[in-house]
Amino acid sequence: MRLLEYEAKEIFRRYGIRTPEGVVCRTPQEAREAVAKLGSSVIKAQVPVGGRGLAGGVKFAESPDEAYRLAGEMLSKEIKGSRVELLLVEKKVCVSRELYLSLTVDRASRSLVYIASKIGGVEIEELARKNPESLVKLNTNPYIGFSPYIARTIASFIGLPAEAWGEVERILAGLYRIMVDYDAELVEINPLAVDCSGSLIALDAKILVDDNSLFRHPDLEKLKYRELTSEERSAREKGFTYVSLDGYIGVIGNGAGLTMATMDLIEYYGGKPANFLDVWSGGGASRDRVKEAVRLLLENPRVRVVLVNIFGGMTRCDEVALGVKQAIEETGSKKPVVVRLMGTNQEEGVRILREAGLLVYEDVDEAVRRAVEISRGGGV
Amino acid sequence: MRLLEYEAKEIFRRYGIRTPEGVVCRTPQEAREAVAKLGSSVIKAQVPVGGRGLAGGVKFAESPDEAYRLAGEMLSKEIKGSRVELLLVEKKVCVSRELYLSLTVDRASRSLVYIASKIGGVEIEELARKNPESLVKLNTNPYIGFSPYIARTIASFIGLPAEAWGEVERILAGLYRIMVDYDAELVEINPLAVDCSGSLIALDAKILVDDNSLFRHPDLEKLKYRELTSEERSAREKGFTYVSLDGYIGVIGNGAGLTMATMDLIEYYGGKPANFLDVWSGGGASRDRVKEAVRLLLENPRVRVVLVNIFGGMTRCDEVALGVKQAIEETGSKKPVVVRLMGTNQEEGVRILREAGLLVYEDVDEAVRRAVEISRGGGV
Amino acid sequence: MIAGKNTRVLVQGITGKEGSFHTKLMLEYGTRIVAGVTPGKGGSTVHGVRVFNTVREALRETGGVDASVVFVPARAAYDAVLEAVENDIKLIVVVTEGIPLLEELRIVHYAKLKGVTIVGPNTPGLIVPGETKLGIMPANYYKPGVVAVMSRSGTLSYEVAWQLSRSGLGVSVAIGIGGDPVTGLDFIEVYNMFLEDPKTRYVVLVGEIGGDLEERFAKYYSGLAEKKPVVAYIAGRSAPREKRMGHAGAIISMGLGDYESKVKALTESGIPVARKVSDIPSLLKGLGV
Amino acid sequence: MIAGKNTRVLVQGITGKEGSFHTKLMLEYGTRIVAGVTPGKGGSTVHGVRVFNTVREALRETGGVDASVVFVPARAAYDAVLEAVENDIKLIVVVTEGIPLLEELRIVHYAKLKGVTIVGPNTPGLIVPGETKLGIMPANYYKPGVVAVMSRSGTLSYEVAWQLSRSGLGVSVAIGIGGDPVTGLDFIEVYNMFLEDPKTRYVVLVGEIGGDLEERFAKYYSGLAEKKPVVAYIAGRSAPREKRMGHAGAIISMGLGDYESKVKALTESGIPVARKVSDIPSLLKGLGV
Repeated sequence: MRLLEYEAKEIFRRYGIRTPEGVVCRTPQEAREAVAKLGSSVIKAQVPVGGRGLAGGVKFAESPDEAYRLAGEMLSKEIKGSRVELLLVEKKVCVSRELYLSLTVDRASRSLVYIASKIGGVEIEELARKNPESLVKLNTNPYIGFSPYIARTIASFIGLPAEAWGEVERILAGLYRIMVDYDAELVEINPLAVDCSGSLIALDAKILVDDNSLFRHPDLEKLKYRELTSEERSAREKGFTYVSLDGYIGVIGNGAGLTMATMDLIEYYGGKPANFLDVWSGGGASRDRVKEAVRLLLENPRVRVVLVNIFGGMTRCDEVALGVKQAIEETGSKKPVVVRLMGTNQEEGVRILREAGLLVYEDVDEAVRRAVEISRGGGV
Repeated sequence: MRLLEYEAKEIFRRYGIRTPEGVVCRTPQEAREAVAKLGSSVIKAQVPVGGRGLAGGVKFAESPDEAYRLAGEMLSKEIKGSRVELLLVEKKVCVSRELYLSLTVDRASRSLVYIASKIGGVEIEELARKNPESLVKLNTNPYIGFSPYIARTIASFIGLPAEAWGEVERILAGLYRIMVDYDAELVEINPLAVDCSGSLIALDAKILVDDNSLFRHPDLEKLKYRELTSEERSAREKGFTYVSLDGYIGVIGNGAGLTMATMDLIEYYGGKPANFLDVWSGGGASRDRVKEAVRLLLENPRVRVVLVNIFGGMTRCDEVALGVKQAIEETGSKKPVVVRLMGTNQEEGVRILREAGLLVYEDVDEAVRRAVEISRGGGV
Repeated sequence: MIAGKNTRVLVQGITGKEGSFHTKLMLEYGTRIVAGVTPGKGGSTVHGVRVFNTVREALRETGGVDASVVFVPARAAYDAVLEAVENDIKLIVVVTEGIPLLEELRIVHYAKLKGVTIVGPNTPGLIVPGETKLGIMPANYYKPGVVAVMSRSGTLSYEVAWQLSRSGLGVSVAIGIGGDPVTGLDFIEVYNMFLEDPKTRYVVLVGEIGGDLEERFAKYYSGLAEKKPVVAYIAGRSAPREKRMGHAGAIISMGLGDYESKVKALTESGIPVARKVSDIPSLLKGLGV
Repeated sequence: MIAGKNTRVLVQGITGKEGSFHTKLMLEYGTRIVAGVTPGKGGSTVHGVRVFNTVREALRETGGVDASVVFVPARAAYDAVLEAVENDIKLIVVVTEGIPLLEELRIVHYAKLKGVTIVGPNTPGLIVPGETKLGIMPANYYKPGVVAVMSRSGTLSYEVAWQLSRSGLGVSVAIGIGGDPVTGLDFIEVYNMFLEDPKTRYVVLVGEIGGDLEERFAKYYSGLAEKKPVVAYIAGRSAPREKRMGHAGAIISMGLGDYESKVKALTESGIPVARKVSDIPSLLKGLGV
């Protein structure tokens, strides 16, 4: 889960990382008052997505009136699917240099990795592509995290004077403590500015919290669906891993890989998936979960046909079959449902579905081809 | 440095480890009042040495008057060279079982090690000898320290019911946090009692703090000479590693091993060392340090002859020679001084000492034999 | 191979719903499960397997094990795996899904330093058809054969195994490396095990979008002098960018991990990529072995 | 041997008083010091050796090193050694005395897991007479010869080396394992290095009271099929119990580590123990080689 900039900055300050003076605003009037108090400011849309600058989510205001106008424009926007409801108005900082700093997980070495760059304000992916020589990466043992040599190595690489090393040390130690205390996957300062007095200040702040650790952070857990569409949110609240897509064939699978492969196969045979829905959740797919999943898709108006693809490991096919059957009975939907069923108690599952008059296949290609046909108006 | 029991117990309580209700007393009257309040109690001398029980430092008092009497006796005692100035009066605990728990450093595996025993109240050395099957040792990575499986393993080994596992977990986690927060070498609870209600309670408490880490603990650092004799204390305050012995040949060496070997050689040739004094302290022995060391021994009435044995690595012989010479000049002492000098700038050092009329040797056996001879009344 | 008929197995979390269910299936398959652990349940039995409170007791009472399969719930899994590592179990299959990332990272990093092999977390485990199964895959879809399967996903690898089995090629060994961003094994390490395995003649890599495991494998593979031929399948061609598709591992970001990048890297290294799972057997046969 | 003529050496803490002094002596001895590190002093030189701010820069600019000698003060030593370990330096000689115990324990434990050899802490270092010196011992007392010396103490080992040198036996290599309770190497590990060294024909073990390093070595030695003969000397016969004699390591406690226990263990394993240092050469010669 991605924290909003202002939330991440609150945390930064608590860990001794300096950020610009700022005010969180909900209305153009609040933005006007903020700029009246702060002077020249930057107004930033608080949305849990990247790349908001290009999407008009970052503007400079020289006067309170300009702030009022810009805030009004921004608060009526949607940025990459997220409605803008909050703005962060921050006093403009005199900047002499922009840098990049982050701490994240390096999959390849199974380590934590500090990444720093002499160039800030650019997305790290782009930096890695265009200016790899501006970057330094330092792997560190995840039990150790920060040690002062890391700060010296980074400060020396970036070319900061020795007077600034202590500040770099405090910031990097802070990143590690934030990562541990908030179970973050990524803590990023981009850009980290050297201000005109030579001090370091975080102009932006990004914290991604590990979803698997949210149980330890009840205050964050309640925010966890905020970056989702309402359709996704209601599916997630039912416990499914769900992503909305723009097609018309509803997809239910067990396991992320199998569900993606099912979507891919729909495209291969010329159809368009309406969603990704993985019923799996650790302990296998129970009857009730399958029922809820099928209901969700039957009730989705974009969905012309529901394709269920279950290859059971922990999942038992008879339970799946009963879930599908009950969903259809309870909704009374006439929408066609195609089921591919393999695994534990397969015979019993097939029997239940056949008795309910559903299309059941063992071969996944056949099942997908049939679903695509139906979605194009082919008979059931 | 060893904390006193009551100091260690204060720390224990802060880390969630239960200890008996108690009062620290300085006078028999305070002990009387404490027992009047607590009822049947145990009175324990607060001295930084082990084995006080056999030395009369632990007594039970059933009544305030008995407490007054026992406290009076104890406060007039010296236990293993330590004057008893403080008593801990603790309410007697109803005990159903006594156990042993500690966390320390395992040299062989370069790990931390949790040690637990089904038998408590006995010294661990004796336990290891007599009841090794009552002990369990669990090594743990010093970056990880405690993890709950350690508590389960120990609790299960000791045979505590599952209801008590949570308590064991809290105590063992506490030992590790104490070790880290106080830079301890050893944190020990012996005995840890199961009280008559089945709860765990620390009847005694031992924390040894690493001397090399005292700079991080200014409140503890000021206590660091408390367990030394006054002679040792004044030498340590001058920065020497010093141990008083009961002989009459003053020994100064550089490096602990060489100084011990010099003592051993004195005994080999029939003499008795008066002390262990290592002038080394990291950066080699400077002129002033040598001067102070020689002065200290010249002024010690037990010392009949001073033997200086320097084999220089970081230490420069010319500096040593000047230090020895100045000490003699400044004290005006007529006590004989025998010097064995090897190492960096040796020729210059030898010249300085010969000019001052001192006995200088290259061969350590010769130097020691000469010092022993002189101590027995042989001429200089 | 990493495990076989004689591998002595411990099951951690054996009394839980999944642990107990899959212990039964593993025993039926012939896996030599010699002990189970569930704290507080010591003294009981599960499908005839003795249960202990701690790994230490289990090892003392049964004379040691070669591997552990972990079904312990996510919140306690770190501690359970650490317990196995510190008790010198050299192969640990972590079925558990949803372990906090930092705990996962720490235990995987530490196990690697200690020379302990972790399969997973979030893995269906491993199977050597006809010999042993340390995990949860439906064994009846794995017929003994000549193709080794390494996979990031669970159910999708069952599908692949089934296609191989019904095509007559069969499976020599299948290892799920796990669907999380951090895993004990990567494709390179698993492939090196397959190179040592006399029964394995071909390898199927089942990847998915996200991360750069496939790209790193492709690079490694292209530099090898001696190799066993590999066919790949990558799931997620139709998935949108920057959305997490179920697996924490399956997110495309940092300019890494999209479908095209993986297919390009694999193809350029001489690894054919199947457009659909059912094409895998014919691609393998087309390699002309 | 662990180091030789061609060993490329980094000095950490090179601009300090000790670091600079001993860099000069090492260079004079012929040690190939290729770089130094002192944070904030990058760009300067010490006796002609280039100084860098960080180990990473030193390695990049000089093409790598085989070993580092650390003179960094105790409070910063942990971080400096960690910096060397994480930059993959495989041999680290830690001269620094007085490092906090838990930091010492952590870094030594971690280095061992990573396969990095730490000599020390609190060691005079190591010398291969006539080839190289990574440390602070007075080299003129070490004549090339056939006896390897392993020691817990510093100056006492110089004394031993001198006795060997003037007796004509000479020193093939001398390693100070360090005087602290926790060290990177123990006598067993150092002895195994000596077994591999063609120049070494005899070994002298210089021990002292405290700990059980000598007892563990004796036990190990007695179980060896092929060995090079060992003579031991143990300091501290006259030291009282439960008093710390300078070295943090030299305290007798936990029923371990008294003089008699060590002498008994060594003698029973067939290792003669010299009553005084000057007896060592004749004991060696008495072994009749």
